[in-house]
Amino acid sequence: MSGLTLLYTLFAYVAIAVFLVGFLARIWKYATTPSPLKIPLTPAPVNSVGVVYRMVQEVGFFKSLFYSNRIIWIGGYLMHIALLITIVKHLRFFFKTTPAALAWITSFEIYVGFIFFGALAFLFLMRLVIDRTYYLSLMQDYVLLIFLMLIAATGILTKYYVRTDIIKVKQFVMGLVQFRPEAIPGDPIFIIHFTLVLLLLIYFPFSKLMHSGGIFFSPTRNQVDDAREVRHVTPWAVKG
Amino acid sequence: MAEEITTTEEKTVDKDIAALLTSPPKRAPEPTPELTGKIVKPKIVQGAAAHYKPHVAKPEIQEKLGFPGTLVENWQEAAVAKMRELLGKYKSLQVYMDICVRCGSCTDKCQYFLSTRDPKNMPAGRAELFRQVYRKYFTTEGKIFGKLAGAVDFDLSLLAEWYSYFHQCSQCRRCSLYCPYGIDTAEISMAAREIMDSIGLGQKYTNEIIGKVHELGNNLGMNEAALRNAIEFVEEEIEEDTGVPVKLPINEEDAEVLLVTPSADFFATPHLESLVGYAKVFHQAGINWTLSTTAAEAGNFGMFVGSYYHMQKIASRIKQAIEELRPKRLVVGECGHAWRVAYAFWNTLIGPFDMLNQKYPRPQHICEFTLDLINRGALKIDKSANDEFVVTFHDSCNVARATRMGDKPGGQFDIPRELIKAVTNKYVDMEYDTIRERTFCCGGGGGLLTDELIDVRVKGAMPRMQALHNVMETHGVNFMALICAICKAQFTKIMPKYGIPMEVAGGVHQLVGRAIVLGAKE
Amino acid sequence: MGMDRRTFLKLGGAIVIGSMITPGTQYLLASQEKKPGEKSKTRWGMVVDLNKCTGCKVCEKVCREENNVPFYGNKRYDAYWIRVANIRQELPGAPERYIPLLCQHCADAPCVHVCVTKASFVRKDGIVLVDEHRCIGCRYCVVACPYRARSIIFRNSNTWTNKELPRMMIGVATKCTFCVHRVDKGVEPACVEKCPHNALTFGNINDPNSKIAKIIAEGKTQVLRPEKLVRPGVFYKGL
Amino acid sequence: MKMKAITAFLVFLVILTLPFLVSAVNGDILSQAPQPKLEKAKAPAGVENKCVEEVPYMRANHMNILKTARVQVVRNGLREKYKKYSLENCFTCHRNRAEFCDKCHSYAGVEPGCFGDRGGCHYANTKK
Repeated sequence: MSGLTLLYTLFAYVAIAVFLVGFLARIWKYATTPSPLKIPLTPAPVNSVGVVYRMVQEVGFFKSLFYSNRIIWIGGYLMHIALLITIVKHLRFFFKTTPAALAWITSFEIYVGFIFFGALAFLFLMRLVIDRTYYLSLMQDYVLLIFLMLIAATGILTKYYVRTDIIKVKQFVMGLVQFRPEAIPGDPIFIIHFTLVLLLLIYFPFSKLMHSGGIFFSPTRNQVDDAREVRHVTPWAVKG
Repeated sequence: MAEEITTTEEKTVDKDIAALLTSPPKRAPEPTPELTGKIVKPKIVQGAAAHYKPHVAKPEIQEKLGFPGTLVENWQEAAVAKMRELLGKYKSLQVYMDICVRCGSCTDKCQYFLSTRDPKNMPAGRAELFRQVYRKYFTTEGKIFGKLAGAVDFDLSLLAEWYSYFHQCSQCRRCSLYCPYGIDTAEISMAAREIMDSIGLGQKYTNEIIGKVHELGNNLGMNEAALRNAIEFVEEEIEEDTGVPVKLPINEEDAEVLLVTPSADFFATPHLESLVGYAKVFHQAGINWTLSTTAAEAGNFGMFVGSYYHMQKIASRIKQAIEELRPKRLVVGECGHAWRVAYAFWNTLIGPFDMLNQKYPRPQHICEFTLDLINRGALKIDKSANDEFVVTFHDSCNVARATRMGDKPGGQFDIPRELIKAVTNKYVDMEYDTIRERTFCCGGGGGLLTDELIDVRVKGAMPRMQALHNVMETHGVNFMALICAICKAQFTKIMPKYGIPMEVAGGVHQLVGRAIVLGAKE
Repeated sequence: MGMDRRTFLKLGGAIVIGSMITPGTQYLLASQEKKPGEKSKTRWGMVVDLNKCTGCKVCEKVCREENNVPFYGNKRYDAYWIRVANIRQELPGAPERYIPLLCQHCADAPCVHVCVTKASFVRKDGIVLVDEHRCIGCRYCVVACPYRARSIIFRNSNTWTNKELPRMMIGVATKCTFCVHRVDKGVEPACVEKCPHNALTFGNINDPNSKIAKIIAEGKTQVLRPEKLVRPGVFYKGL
Repeated sequence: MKMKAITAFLVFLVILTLPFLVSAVNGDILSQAPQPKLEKAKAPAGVENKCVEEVPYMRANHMNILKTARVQVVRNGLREKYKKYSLENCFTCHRNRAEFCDKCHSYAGVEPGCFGDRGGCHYANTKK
């Protein structure tokens, strides 16, 4: 095993561990922090089926953002959809045999990486152009966008221009998944891509990217509007 | 040399504390925003609203509520400790601290930003004041990168900004509606106010009123005798007007209905007209009802300061009244935040209401109650009594975005409208973006209904005034029906400044009261 | 005519740089396709002598065999690259007449004009082709062609007589290519070669010394539907 | 309340560790990764027993080469120039599509465009 392989195997496990533990710790915190009062944003669904439908609309279509700001919605939605397809596509590196559904999705994607990159650049531009978001933006907002753009750019390079032998990539990744280290492909572009992804994984639980898990715990969206019918009881709030 | 420097530093700090703890200087009122016909997204002007702040509560007010009288010595540690406590107690706060991505969706939605143009009045900008402290003391990111990552020391200048800007939020939740994650700035400003209270920096208006409620049972601070006087006066008025002796029973045991209504209804105009309306409804429907001196206040300012303890303590008076008077039903009068507390929180705070009649919603809004009577034909209505009015309806923020009426989502919009249409002939809605769940706050909610914040209130009312002005021009609207005591107080004060007569604002039950035909039932 | 690796990589490099904007621009690079208004030395064309045609339909058969044109025996699906039509006689007793119809390889081909994906194109030497890798089967070209020369492949084909060429698969438009694989090798199209009556003549119209140019120069040839102004490359004698 | 929190936590746990879990369930944690077999038939007499480019280069870039050759032949008629890179030429050595192409392609989850979605336009010469 070469030094590079050893380094990256360790790096990958550290990054994955930080990501998993950090993400799940946040989720655990969100899930266990009590919400003493009913604060759904009405008009809210009156049963849990309705809540699921509301969450699907929010998570799947960014409904609130759509009614709020159409331009940011276009950029944000394109970016997220492209990201989702990209992640789903990358799953084929993680399963020994590629599931048929995955192969099907992979077969009809057209230049998703470019859409992803373009949407990120658009969002970056919007941050600078609108004076209100320019005022709000912090360093980490720009850093994350640039980070994702770099990941997209290197990914596009490996796919369309400086081809990487993906069989080797898959062997390497399968080795990681099965705790049986394999040699890392020596392609510089791939190594940059991989490094950036691992760094992103490490930063993930400490960043605003936690909105991916957090949105499911937003009380104004996930609560049922049944305050009059069902008594909402939280241990610290209702003694006895 | 070193000593000299220390003294100068101490002096500035002293000055800051002094500036923070003194009430704002008297200023000439700022010019009223012009109504241009459209609500536009303004360019930001930094610090444009920094000089607004409410009076600081005096030590005796603070201590009565169990808060420190003045800013405590180690306020910074105390504030961070309180923040830690609240983060552990409220899921909303913990989640909302983490998940804002600063997308900018909310930035042009707050009425205070639209009129003051101060970026710290953008919902995310306001929450940023809180997040800066959160990042500094609670996140790895903030601990490592500090200022670069937007983590700021909780120092006096930041505290001053907290005090100023968290008292320019009416907790109307309009931002939450438009946020892709539902981040509710009301929750954040409640937490901020609770933290400020816990270190001895309270707002005079709200805290004084909470003290009055604890002491006398209502926001206006009327004792029982004054209350009985006011009610007798109302009875006389009604008899003079109509010749029918309509009674407003007080503290009657075993009545069918206990009506809990904001105390402004006993005293202020146009609130009084709504009380007349309630009385006529009960009288004509022949329902045995009562008011209570124990629960003479539906409002609950404990919500504004985010204090669960005070909210529960205030609400417990209702429970006490129910136990004393043993009514079968509980009805809440026209008040926005009171209805939110009643609808969404009472069941948790003072429930369960096992002793009430389970056939009816517990509690029930007076609009639900009246509309139900009208639909069942229990009231005789003469719509033409309101023919002089072209009516529009202002959805109160708390009712619209935090509660429901009836069984279906959106009943809080439809039921008052149906009620208005049942008692008037001419009804017009305001612009799409300013009604129903998209409604703008009146500008005076959330504890801002105080004279020293008049400039904030005038500016905050701008979007609503704009929409109202437009329908007045196009449809000749001359009556805006309200179901909130704060809205009524705010609009009657603010509208003259925009050149709209104060008589345009009035309660929904004011219209109902005018339209009811009193007398023997057929 | 081989190409060493260096040249290949150079070419690849050019493609990479060119397609930095988006992959796919490689189609437009180093193109041998004909630009509008361009004059070229070679323009392949055909003369059909109707006086010699007996309607034996040998051309149809050899075309199918040469180009794997599918034949299912179902009128709705069958594809034709060349089709021998029977001309209806108005005078009773007049002799039977036949006319072989094929893609006219127009200089201003309307099928190329309407193609959404740029799958249809005109080569520099005048041959109109369909890039079946790009064709999405939208059928605009089928509608646009004034000569009804195009067919859609409605079913996967089992016909695979000439293994040198790909099998035809569902969902593309096809038509006569003048047997481009043969022409590129310097051989005449299969139908021309196999016609038992020598009714078909193939050659370079732009070369005044070629046989075909001389026939056309005689002035006895006509094009089909000249009012369409598409400048066909197929001429008919004795029409 | 507690149950809800645990459920939510478990859902996220499962989603995030799905690749590891699937591998574990498949029971091949310790097994060797499937080595795609690049079975190569003996070249016909007279043909050099060597691929048109270096093997590692071909592994990463064969699709680009095939596509470039395709475009140049179909659209530009450079039939002779690109004969070396034609699919037909590949089939002279790599006769078995299932062993040569499909093994890697299905492992990587990529459908080859040559035979793929239209069902096999160019898949004849592999038959022995």
